[in-house]
Amino acid sequence: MVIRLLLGLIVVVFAFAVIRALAPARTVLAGAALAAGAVALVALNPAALATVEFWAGLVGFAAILSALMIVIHPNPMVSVLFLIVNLFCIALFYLILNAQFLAAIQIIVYAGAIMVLFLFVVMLLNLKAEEGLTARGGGLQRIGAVILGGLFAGLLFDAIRDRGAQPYFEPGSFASGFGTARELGGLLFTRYLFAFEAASLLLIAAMIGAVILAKRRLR
Amino acid sequence: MLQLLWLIPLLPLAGFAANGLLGARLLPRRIVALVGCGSVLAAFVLSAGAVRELAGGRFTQPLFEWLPMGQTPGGSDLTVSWGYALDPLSAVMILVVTGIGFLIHVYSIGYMEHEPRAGFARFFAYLNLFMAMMLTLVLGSSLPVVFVGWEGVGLCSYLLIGFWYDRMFDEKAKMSCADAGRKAFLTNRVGDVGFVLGMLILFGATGTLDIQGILEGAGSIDPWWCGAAALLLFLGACGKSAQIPLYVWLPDAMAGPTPVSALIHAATMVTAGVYVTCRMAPLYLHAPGAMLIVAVVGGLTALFAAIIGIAQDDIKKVLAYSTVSQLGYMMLAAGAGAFTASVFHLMTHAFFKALLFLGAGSVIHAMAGEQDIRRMGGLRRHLPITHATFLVAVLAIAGIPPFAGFFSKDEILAGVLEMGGESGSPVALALWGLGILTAAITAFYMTRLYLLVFAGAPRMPEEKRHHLHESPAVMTLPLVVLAVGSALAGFLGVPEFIGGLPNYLEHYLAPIFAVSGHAAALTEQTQGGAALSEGTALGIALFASLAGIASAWAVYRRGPLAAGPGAAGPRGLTRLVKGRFYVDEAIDAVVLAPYRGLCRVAAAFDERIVDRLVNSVGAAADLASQLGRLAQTGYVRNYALVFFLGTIVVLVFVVLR
Amino acid sequence: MRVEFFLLVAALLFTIGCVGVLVRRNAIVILMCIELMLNAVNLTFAAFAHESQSMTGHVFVFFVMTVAAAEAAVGLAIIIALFRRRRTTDIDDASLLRW
Amino acid sequence: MDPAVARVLVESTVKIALFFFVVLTVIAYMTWVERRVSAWIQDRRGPNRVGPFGLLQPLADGIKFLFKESIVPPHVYRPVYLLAPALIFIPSMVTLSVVPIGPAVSLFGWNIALQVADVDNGILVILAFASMGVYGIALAGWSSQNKYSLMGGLRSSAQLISYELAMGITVVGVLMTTGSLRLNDIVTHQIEHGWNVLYQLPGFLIFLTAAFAETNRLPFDLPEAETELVAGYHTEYSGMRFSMFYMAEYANMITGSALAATLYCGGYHVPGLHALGLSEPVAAAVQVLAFGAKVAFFLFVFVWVRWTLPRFRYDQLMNLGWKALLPIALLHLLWVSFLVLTGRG
Repeated sequence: MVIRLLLGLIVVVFAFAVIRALAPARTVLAGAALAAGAVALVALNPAALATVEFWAGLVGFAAILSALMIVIHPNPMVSVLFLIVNLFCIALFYLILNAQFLAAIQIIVYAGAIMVLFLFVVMLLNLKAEEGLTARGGGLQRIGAVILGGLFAGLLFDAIRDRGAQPYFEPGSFASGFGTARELGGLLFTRYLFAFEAASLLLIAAMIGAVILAKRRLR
Repeated sequence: MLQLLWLIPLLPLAGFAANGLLGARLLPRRIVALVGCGSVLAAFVLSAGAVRELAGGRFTQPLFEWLPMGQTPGGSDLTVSWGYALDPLSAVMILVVTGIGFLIHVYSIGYMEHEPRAGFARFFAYLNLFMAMMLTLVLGSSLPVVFVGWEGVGLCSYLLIGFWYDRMFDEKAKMSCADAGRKAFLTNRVGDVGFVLGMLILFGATGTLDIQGILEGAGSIDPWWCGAAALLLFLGACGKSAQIPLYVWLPDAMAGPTPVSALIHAATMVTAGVYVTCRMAPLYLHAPGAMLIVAVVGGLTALFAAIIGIAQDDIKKVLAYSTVSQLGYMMLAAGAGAFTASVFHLMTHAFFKALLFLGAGSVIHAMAGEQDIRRMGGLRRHLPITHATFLVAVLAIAGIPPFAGFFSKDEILAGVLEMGGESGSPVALALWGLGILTAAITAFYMTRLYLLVFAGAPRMPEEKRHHLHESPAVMTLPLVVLAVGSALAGFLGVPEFIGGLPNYLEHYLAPIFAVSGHAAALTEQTQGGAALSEGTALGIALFASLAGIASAWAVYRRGPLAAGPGAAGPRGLTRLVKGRFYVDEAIDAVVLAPYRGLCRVAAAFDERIVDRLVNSVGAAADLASQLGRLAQTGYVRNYALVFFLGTIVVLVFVVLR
Repeated sequence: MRVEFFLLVAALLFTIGCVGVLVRRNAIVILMCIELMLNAVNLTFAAFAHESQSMTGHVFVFFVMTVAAAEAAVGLAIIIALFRRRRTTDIDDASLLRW
Repeated sequence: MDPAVARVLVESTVKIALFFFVVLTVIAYMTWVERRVSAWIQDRRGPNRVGPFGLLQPLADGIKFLFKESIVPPHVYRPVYLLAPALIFIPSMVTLSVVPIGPAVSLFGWNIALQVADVDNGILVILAFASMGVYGIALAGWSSQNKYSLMGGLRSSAQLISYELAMGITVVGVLMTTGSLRLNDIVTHQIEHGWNVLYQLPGFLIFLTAAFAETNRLPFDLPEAETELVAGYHTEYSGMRFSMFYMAEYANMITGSALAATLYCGGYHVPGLHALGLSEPVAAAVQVLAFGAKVAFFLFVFVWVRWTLPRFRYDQLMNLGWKALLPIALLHLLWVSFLVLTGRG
């Protein structure tokens, strides 16, 4: 158990160390590494192209890499871009998980709306790169954060490991309706109607709140 | 009229309320004076009517339940009700109080004319309050009510002594008028403790606080308790009536305006002690020991104060000490069982002492505040009325017939002799001697006072002499009235053996002082006659007075400069006397110094220990928060980190369970 | 393939998001890290939905997205307001809670 | 490799190749069309030297662009700066790839859908990638590290978001009537019930306006308003990269036109075609041509409007987007739902 925890800790710390070594100067290099890995794998086993595992693994790697870049990169704009990449990766995961509708709205809502908002704000405030993550605020904070993160990851791994073996699944083996807009809409407007309305109220509230907050001065 | 008894104390109280609340701002002087005097006059009229209607009986007027205290297991009711009672004794008192009080109110109008309006109103408000309280004291039907009045008059005396709280009273002693007031108040507190304790003892013994009830039950009280109660009450009386050793406040009470000295510290309040003693007469009759002590103390006080009085140079101080000595006289009478005489003297003294003070006030008024008799003299020509009235008063107090003092003093001495009985017990004779001696000394220093003030050549500086003027009618009128009073009041109690007039007062007061059988028996026993025939005694007393006057005349005829002991720097006994036997200093050394030391210790303890403890508690809290605030970096990230840590801890419990 | 794969990826993403929130000082980046965490959770939901063949998970994802949108809008508005006052988005400069 | 996979691979590659060839050609000739039409509108001649009617002009331009030196200013944020032009292309291409240009035909014994990708959630894909269009411009503007460019980027991002809303809502109207997200279903539904434009004229107009805004063309070309911002987001670009922005604009135009045709004007539908009783391939060809004609018409409208209308002021743009189009679109949505309820449309 403890070993597994330590393992998770080491994994994360190592990952951070590596990326800090490479990034932000050579962000391209990370992508290159990704591509190289993929190519190597295909070269070894062309049949892998047809397997879900190959693509899932590729996407997963990209996702984690981009996530790390978000955290590592001092430039907010770059973080935004990598977050977009990450969101796309997750959208792809949704596709693999037979959730086409989720994938679609993932891109529409996140990539299309939210991230544009972030982009817009970053441009509006015209933010420069954060003057080094090593600025004041204490190394303790950062080190503690990383260590705690390692522990956390280790715990999660442990919990996942302990779920016990679940059967494999075939992405194709599904009722035709699964994951389509029609199904989801059915649920939303029957069982989760109240929650749905509540969500709409939440959005309105958020909208008004945002307007009030961002207004230069109220009348 | 009798039913309006409750109104008598209430009227001055209303006056107090009116002047106190509105006087300073709204009412003009005229109205203030009108209210002040009017209320008292009304009270006087009411009292007169009530007394006429009373016709020597006894009338009680319970008003409302004041302190409902349930019942004893025995079933007797403990409730104290607020009520008034009128009987011959209190009748005499209220007449004296309201009558003289009214005159002095009138006098004050003139005396206080130079006061600013606010002070004027304040003065009359206080005076009225005093009247109300004094009447409550006199009329109270139960001890607590009396005590309320008792404390009330104490308060008023404090307020009025300190009336000019911003002025210096005694430059040498660095004593301000406020200090004088405080001194009076505190000294009285000592007595009041005794009063309260006595009250409680009686309550415990008889189960009631109603005076009548107590007096009726007095016979059944254990003699020890009885004596204790009597002595404790007497302690209170000492406080109010300025007996040894608590007399020290009275001379300093002269810091107040002269009318106040006249009203409160001569005529009325200081006699409260005597009044209560007489009121409690049956109780004392059951405690002969206590009575003896009363007599002794009274006698000693009389002589002691008289001696001091000789050497005083301040006109009011002289009068003050004479007051003390006269009060001693009354106490002596009370102690000797001659309550009638005591009350008689109380009354006459009220007249002539008030007169003396008012006269002195008039003099001071004329002299623009000068009080030192060594700088006076020859005022005879300038203040004829004052001079005449003052002379009457002097003769009265010196005991020259037919003035009031003669009769009352004589009756007291007679009473003392009677106490001694046929054989004449040495104590009684000694006390009688004291009385005679006091009489002589009194005559001496009063004559001295008179001569130094009015006779001889003027000794005041030139410019003062031009200002000299007789006081306005509003001041002289009361003088005249009082002079008449002090000239004739004596005829209310002419001793039988002289004949001519019946002894009105004795007959009037008889029902009170012949209550229980025991007392009757005691009086029987004393009635038997005295060691000396009354005639002889009277002669001796009269001779003593004349001797006093003569010697004084001899010494001071040509003014103080020729005065033997008074002139050259005081020596020996004179010095002692001038220093008032250094009683104040003695009390200071014996009582106050240790007390101050104790206070200092207590203060040190408070600062060093208590405060430090409290502060250290605060400091501890401060320190704790100083440490705690380090956790508050204000950086959200730090909080988030801790939050994350907590999450992980929880997760550990969930996952690794 | 096993669901665990997605779960592990999600766990890693979530952890990275957490660490990002703790490490970064730029409020906008922090907001983004929060979005990242939300996405990780969404991924987990989708994976479980797939495993248990029920679309309830999808519904949850939907709602999480709604909340995320609202959160982003308000958060950015706050950041803009903050920027107007202090000319910075460094949360350490907004440390008025400090003693 | 089993034949199914192989066939998918082959078919896709062929389609994609064809797709790109066609689109790029059209883009190239759109430049010529634009210049000729503008000339015609302004009563000029326009390019007529290179080849007959100057038909080879685009080729010449392409070559010129290729040989121009492409300068990368030192102050730009390089990775993004390089990425941006490519990003601009992707959304329009992806969007276009789901549009059916004709009915499924059987060729060489294979049943081929005339469409690069037949996606179930076609509409969603369109919306998704339409919303992606902003990134290229915004990033280009930002990475240029230059005030004008930044302003351009800001404007475009704000503008695109604003008009997407209206656009999306109108599209929702379309898919409500259809009850499906597949573009093929939408077309067939129109074939059966008549074109959507007949029932949803306001929606159609809003869609068109939004399309103009999405393509950053006049009267909505504030991101590159030369009178205010030099050249907006592509101020710092030169050579081939600049031309990519240029081409991307036309690509967007094509996408917009294709969508307008598909969603509202019956796609490849030709009224009364079946009455002629042509053989299937011929009919398919006719329909493809018809689709092309519709797209061409809309492209012409784009050009026409550009050379007719003046540019909006920025606040006018925002007001139009938020205070006019959005409410109208919502009302229109109500109207459409009414239609759906009453079974018509």
